[in-house]
Amino acid sequence: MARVEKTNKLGLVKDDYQARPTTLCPGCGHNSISNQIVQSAFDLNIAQHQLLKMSGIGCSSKSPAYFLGRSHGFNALHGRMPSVVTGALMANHTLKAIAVSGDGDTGSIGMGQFKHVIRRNVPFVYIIENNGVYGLTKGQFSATAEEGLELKHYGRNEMPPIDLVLEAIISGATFVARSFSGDKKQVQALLEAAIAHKGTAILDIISPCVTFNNADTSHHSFPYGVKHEVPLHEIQIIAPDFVAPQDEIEVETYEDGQTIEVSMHDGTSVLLKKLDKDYDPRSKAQAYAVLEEAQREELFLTGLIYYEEPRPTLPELEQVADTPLALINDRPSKDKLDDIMKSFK
Amino acid sequence: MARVEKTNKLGLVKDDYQARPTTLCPGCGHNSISNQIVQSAFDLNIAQHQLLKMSGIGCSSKSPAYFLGRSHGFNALHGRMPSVVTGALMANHTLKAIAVSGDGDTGSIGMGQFKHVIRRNVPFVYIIENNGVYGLTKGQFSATAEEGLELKHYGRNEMPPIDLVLEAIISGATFVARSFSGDKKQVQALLEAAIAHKGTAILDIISPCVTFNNADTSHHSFPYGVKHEVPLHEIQIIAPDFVAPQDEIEVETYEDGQTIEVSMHDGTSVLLKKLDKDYDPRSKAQAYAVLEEAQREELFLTGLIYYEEPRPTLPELEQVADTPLALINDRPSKDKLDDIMKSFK
Amino acid sequence: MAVNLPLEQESATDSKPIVNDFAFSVATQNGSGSQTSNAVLVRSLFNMGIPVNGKNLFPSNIKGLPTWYTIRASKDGYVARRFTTEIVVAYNQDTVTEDIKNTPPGGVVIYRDDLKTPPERDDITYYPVPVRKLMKEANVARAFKARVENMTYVGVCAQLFDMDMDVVYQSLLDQFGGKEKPAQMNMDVIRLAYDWAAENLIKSDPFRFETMNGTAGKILITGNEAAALGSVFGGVHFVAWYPITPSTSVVDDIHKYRHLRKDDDGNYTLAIVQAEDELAAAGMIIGAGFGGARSMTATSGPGLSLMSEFVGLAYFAEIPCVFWDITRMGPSTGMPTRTSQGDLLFIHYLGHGDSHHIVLLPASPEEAFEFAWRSLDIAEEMQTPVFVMSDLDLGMNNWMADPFEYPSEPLKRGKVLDAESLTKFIKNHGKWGRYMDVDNDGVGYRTLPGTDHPNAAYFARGTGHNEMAVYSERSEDWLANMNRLRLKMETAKQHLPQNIEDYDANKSIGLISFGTNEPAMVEARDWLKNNGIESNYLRVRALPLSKDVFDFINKHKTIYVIENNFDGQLDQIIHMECKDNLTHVKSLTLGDGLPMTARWIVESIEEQETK
Amino acid sequence: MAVNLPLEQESATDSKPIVNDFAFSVATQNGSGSQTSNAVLVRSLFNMGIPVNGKNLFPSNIKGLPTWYTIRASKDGYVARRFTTEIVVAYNQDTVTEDIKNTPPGGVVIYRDDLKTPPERDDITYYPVPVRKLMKEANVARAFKARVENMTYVGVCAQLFDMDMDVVYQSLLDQFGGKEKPAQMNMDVIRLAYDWAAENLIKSDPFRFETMNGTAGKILITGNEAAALGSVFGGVHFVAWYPITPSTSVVDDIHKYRHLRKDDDGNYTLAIVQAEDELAAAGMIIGAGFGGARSMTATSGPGLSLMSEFVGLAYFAEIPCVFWDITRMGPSTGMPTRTSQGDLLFIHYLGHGDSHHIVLLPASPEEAFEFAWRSLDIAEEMQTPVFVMSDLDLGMNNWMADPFEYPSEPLKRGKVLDAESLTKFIKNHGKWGRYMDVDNDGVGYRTLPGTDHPNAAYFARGTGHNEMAVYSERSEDWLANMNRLRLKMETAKQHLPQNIEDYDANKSIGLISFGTNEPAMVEARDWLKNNGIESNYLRVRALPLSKDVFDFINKHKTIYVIENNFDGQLDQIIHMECKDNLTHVKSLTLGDGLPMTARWIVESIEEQETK
Ligand SMILES: Cc1ncc(C[n+]2csc(CCOP(=O)(O)OP(=O)(O)O)c2C)c(N)n1
Ligand SMILES: Cc1ncc(C[n+]2csc(CCOP(=O)(O)OP(=O)(O)O)c2C)c(N)n1
Ligand code: SF4
Ligand code: SF4
Ligand SMILES: [Mg+2]
Ligand SMILES: [Mg+2]
Repeated sequence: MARVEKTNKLGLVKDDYQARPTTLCPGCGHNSISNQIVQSAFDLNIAQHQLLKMSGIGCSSKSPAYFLGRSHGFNALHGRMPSVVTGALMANHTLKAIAVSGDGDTGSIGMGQFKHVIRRNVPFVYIIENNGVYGLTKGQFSATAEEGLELKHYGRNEMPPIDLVLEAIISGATFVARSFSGDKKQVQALLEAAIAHKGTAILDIISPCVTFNNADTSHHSFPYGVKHEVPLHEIQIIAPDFVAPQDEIEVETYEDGQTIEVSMHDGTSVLLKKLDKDYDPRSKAQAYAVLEEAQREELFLTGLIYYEEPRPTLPELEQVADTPLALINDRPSKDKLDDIMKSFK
Repeated sequence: MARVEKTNKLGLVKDDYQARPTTLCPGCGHNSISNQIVQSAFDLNIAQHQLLKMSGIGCSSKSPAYFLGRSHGFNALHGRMPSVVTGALMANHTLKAIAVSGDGDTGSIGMGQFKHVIRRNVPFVYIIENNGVYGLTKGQFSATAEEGLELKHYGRNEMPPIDLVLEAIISGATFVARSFSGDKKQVQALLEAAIAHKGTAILDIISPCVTFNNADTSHHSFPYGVKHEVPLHEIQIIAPDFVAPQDEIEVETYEDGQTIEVSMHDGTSVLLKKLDKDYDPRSKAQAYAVLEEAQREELFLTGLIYYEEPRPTLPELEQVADTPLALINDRPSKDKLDDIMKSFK
Repeated sequence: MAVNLPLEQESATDSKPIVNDFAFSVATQNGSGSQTSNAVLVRSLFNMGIPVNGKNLFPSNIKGLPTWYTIRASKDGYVARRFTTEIVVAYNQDTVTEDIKNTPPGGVVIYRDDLKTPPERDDITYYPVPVRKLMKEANVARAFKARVENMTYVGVCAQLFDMDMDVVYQSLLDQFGGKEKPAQMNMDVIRLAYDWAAENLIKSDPFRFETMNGTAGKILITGNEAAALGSVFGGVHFVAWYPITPSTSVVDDIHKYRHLRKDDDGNYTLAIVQAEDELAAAGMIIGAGFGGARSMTATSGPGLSLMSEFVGLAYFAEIPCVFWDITRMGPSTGMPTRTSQGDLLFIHYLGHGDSHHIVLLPASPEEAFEFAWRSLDIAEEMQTPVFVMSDLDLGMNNWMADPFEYPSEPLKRGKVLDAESLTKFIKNHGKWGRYMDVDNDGVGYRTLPGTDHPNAAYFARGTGHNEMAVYSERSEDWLANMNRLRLKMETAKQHLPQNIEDYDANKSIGLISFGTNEPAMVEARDWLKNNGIESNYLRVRALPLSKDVFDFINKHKTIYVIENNFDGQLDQIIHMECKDNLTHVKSLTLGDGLPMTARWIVESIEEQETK
Repeated sequence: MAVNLPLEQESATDSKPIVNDFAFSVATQNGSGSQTSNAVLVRSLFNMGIPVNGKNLFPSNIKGLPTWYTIRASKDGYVARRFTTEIVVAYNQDTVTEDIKNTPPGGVVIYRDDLKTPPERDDITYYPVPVRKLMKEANVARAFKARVENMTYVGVCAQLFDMDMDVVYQSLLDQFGGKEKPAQMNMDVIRLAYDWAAENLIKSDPFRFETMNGTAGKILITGNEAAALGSVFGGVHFVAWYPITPSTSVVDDIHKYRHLRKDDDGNYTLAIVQAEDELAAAGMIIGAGFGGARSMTATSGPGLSLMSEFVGLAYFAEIPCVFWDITRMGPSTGMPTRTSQGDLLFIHYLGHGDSHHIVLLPASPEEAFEFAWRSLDIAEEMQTPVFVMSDLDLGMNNWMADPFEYPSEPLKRGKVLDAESLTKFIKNHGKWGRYMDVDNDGVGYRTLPGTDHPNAAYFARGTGHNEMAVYSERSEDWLANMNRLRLKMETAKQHLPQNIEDYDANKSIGLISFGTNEPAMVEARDWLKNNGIESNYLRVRALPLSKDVFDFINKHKTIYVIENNFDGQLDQIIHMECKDNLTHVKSLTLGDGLPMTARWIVESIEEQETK
């Protein structure tokens, strides 16, 4: 913090990637994620005007006001961010978008849009800041709360949790990861890969609500996450024009046969160092199996769960012009209208 | 048809289970399903006043007007049948309900309610009459249409299809089947098991739209279904107080080791005679695997895909009184109010 | 236009020939192919130069239920729905009894001879058609027989009422997009029936057609196709939608003309997305509007209800986007295939909290086209959602129209700052804030995402905000914003289509109406005049109401507000917005699901005036 | 009540003691525990017999943003929000400058001595409180220190303004549900501050409290809790909801009292389901209403917008169910923690097509309780959705009230036929149809699913239907149904809470208002009277408007319609529904997010009257 101010390739300091001060609770997991977004954007030399920040409604969805102050943003409606992102990116498909949602915003009211935006493969980073509760409305169970969770005002949760990673995969997402807001290194690596991905990239990040759901035993609490997180792999991103600033991880430390290299469309490589499991995120069958096991055994597995060579994105399918639609300023000619009118006579 | 009118245990003839004449297109798959519902209700000696018919909006959703004329029914809103069923069954949890939806009704506008009604385990039979198109609005692609399907007015479908069976399983459904409206025997067996099931029972029945999506190559067409259907098993239902009227299938014909017996809560047995695959519907991992394979290989597998001993239903979780709530006619006593008022002084 | 009253109330039993001034009702089954035969009838009359309308009264069903098609020919150019139809074509067993019962005295019934018909009436003329026999003779492949059966009544009508067979063939060709093979197959059946009728039927009714010059230069088109064309020529970039009757063909037709929006690389400058529901469709066009695209959707009542929350967001975050409501009969799912003007009040104030929306009210295909491109301009100029409320009658029926005029101006994109003009703005005003009102017209300057300027970004939101678009819970900020929005709506009035007024200071009765009541209004005024009741007329073309409406009201002794909904919603809006003494304003409403007729207007006003 | 004007406009600089007639504003941080300290202050005054209100002005945030709490003590029983607050407790660095600026001359500022404050004003009295020092001395475990800091101002106020310390302790105990340990811990801090103030502060302001007898028999309760109790005592069976501020505590409190709805087996006769969104919540209560249960939901603007389509279905299929709208500030997400009456117009006509809804408008906890149980009766009697529109001010603030009266009648379940009565009905009327209007009141007889009778079943739907509930597209059926629904709304008026009128034929000014403006209206009328402007008053308690409103309007020379929204929505509804000459009806609106004050009303009317 007290270091000399470092500038990135755009000549910006990290502070230039900040925005208004957070109004979330001190210690809220969402704040760490905002910080990771700032860090990643700085590291990746992102030109902020080429990025959109989008969100729904919730504590999580407030957070885009607290990062990337030079990016256009839209704090939309509860559960409806995906449709708004879709439209915004159709208006200008040359932009990137980072969207933030909550588990209530995505898993409850937003379930339909979540599934369908993935199906359309709208190219953006979809972050779910998952805390198992409705923070902003003061601590009701969300649809990702584990069965048996007890909360102060709302008693015991009797419903089985929704697994948003599994949901994303079966909806056709080509980049799906789970992480933990306390695991900054992993969050940042995944973020960087997700931004490079050409398609909907889903990041389900367990992000504790320190005010309403932070008991040691709660599956979405900070202590639980620290204690139980099992990363499937260590992740290192090797971008064609980018060297990761965290010099702690070195490519060489990964031994042969111990890594999986996932090459992305834009030349970025995601290097996964196997840890506990012999897990290849490029197999849907393995993904189903490992998630089924995680669910059954209540394991908190993190990492890049599923990756697939991306399908065409929605703007591609629609054969959208290279120039952003927003900047097209013409109408068909008068001749064309006259011809059509003749056909009606 | 020209037989002597048979009566069931309630002294009713099959005709007593009919309702208004169908206004769907002649040959529509939905009509066969209506007929199977009539047949099953007759066979199962169902007292129609103990059953609810519910639906959303669509050709499929119109069909409850064409069966079980002595049951109360509610033709609700597009995509919103699940919530209406939930309320109706909470008002009177002693009733059974058969609900009909379409692939548009469930997979598009209704995705959220579909997932959440399953999560709550509202005990009813949820039939999706799946034809890959919007029938009533004249032939747009639905979310279950296969990639590459070509339709007269709407060109080529570029989106991957949603698999509603997979969706149902990951949402926590405890009875999930797929069938084909042309396979009357199987539809009827599944219906009977589903009615006996204590929990949300999902039947995804491919039900051709002969007007808008019936080309030989279309995955939801009649010719395709007839040609490609691969039943996972033959099904026979043995109810404690019921002998199946289709005497063609006999229990004895199933050899040892060739059958799986799934015992249901109310004493009904579902006997599955293995066919091609060695498939046990009581394994979620197997269900994922077989559905993943079906998707990858474009197989049309039918049968009981997943079964699980049912979790508590929503009325049970809510500890609802034995008497239907609708019939409770009292308020708390005056003493209680006075006590409470004292506490506010 | 010469005042020549329709014969609705007279009986047609005298033998004087009635030429080019009567109506048909064709009763068939939905999905039986009668759409084509009816279209051929309409187009043939049109091509004979006879002013005509055709209105489809169809069930919410794909195949098999009764459907009626009414065709009116009017040498005087009246194209409103006719209350009575002199010629009844009864081709449906399910309705034949009622169809014959509804035939006016002196009328004609043309019916399939294999229908069981009620006992014969002696005040009408019957012409049975031996459909089966004719079809047996017809040289048509088995698979097609059912589909072309209905051509038999075309042939019979052509013979009985003197239609030009060349014109009929030409109309068939048009109908099949110039493809001769199917046209010929159908023509054979028509010819067969025509010849049979010539030999076997004895003409004993007074009705006939005669070529005239009443449609020269005109086109026949549906309002939905006009809306689609207007949108494409209005430079729309992005359409998101969810299918719903009767709006579906708006987007289908945009698809049809999408090829007009290709750039030099052959890529599209117009994208169309079928959303998973109306909430998503609304969200998408709002996102696109925020992103700087001209965006629109088309829906009907139920979809509109679902969009309520999003419309409130667009209003409050000030996002340009266009909503077409092709109204059908509500409340609720209602009658999806019947027309109505019942969403007016709901649209105008759509959303919780204090909100108001611009609503354009087209009355014809010309206006559907014009309002389509203008709505995109207005939305961007006013930075707000704009609604266009058409209806099933305009949207799905073919209307006679003048060829559309090419938009007179280039696209108006409203106040958008690019990097350069933003720099200038900041220089002039010290700073830029998304909702600063430097022009005192209530409209701020916006920037688009992607603008390469360190100060270009802002955070759009539906929450309370100050002029810098920063979240605020301060009462002053809230009120300042609401006051600016009110001013903006005032400004908007200058950008909206002007109302159309026919005023003469000598008349004390004023009629106010809007939308597709127009043809009935025109006819009814002539009729009333003939009956001694003269009236002025103002047709409202946009909400919020402008001052001329209130002036018009104040200049009359009696005002009738005439509309096709149950509650009299325009009348309600007038009362809400004009706080003058309105005791002389009377509401006349219908709302039976059908297009309005002149007769109903005339009767309603006469009843009031003679009270 | 003696007319004794509030001192709002006078300065309080003279030294005459001001007793039980001034207001506090306490500025703290959200989430800092100030809810408890403020509640203790309010409850202590209440327990001293002083009429009091407490209003929480909090941000849409969980922790850390500025929040204000205003407390008004009024010996005359005025419980409206006060425009000015004489005593300012400034405990928040972020707002201290503005808080001090807003203190009226003669006022008092009590502030944490570690805040950076602006230069001292000499027209107000300052009392610094050494919070850190006191907390160091306090015998409180480290973990709790931050949470009890705010008790220091309670102690200081108690000392400065003469509050009874036994009463304060009792209030603390109440606050902690009788638990002595936390009460004692907090009391220690209060006592410490109290003693410190006694020794160190020199009282130099005129404000003080004195025990009186103004709250005997009263209770203090929020409107949401009253609504919850009313619903539970109204026999509600089924609640479905989705959390949204400020309605959440309605359902939380129903949960709290759910134990009152157990049967002999210990099972519940009331089920509560948290839905996945408001669409589902609406669908569930409609399903439950259809199934025969008394059902309800609670929501606010955005949720209401989402429910639009379902509300239309309930209206048209005639399903009983109750919707509570605890309004907050819209349009859109707006200001979730600010109050408003801005949903009135939207609710009353909610849904596309021609629809209208019953809306009850409670003004007090007593009415929230009563309308809660009555709404369930009305919904079942009228077979239609019933809305209760409360607001954040009533819903989330503590109000003084009389203890609630136990419902005087047994549950009214409306016209429901069981198997036996259905047989009788068929005998009498030849047949039974769900929508037959045999009583000529527009209300049919319904059967519940589960009724063991071969003719009991019907098919509910949102599509057009005839009286047998069979699908119909006939205009006659549609119009008959719409006319019956209109008649039903007329019938409903007799079942709704009557408006409350204070009328005297000698007065020519009439005031009309509704809901939580009531306390400000009461105070303003006294104030106006004192200033020579006498007025009559009608408080609307339900929509659709009944005839007495129009009679009241017609009996006055000037009418003011006073409401807390931007557009004057009640005024708009009056204009829509009453077609008399209304040029003398004037709309006064506020809509700044805060509860209405008497001062604003007085000023607004005086401005008009002196024009
Ligand atoms: C339509 C609508 N319904 C309800 C709300 C109230 N609301 C605001 S945030 C929220 C839940 C947020 O939960 P989540 O998405 O998990 O975000 P978190 O606060 O936990 O980060 C709800 C229900 C709303 N704003 N809009
Ligand atoms: C809110 C709303 N949007 C759109 C419609 C129009 N609509 C009626 S049915 C339907 C699709 C039905 O498709 P599906 O559920 O697959 O049923 P099918 O007709 O194919 O059996 C649509 C979009 C509607 N009734 N309500
Ligand atoms: S309430 Fe929970 S989710 Fe919301 S800001 Fe506080 S800690 Fe974060
Ligand atoms: S359109 Fe298709 S789905 Fe609808 S009734 Fe006809 S065949 Fe069935
Ligand atoms: Mg959450
Ligand atoms: Mg379908």
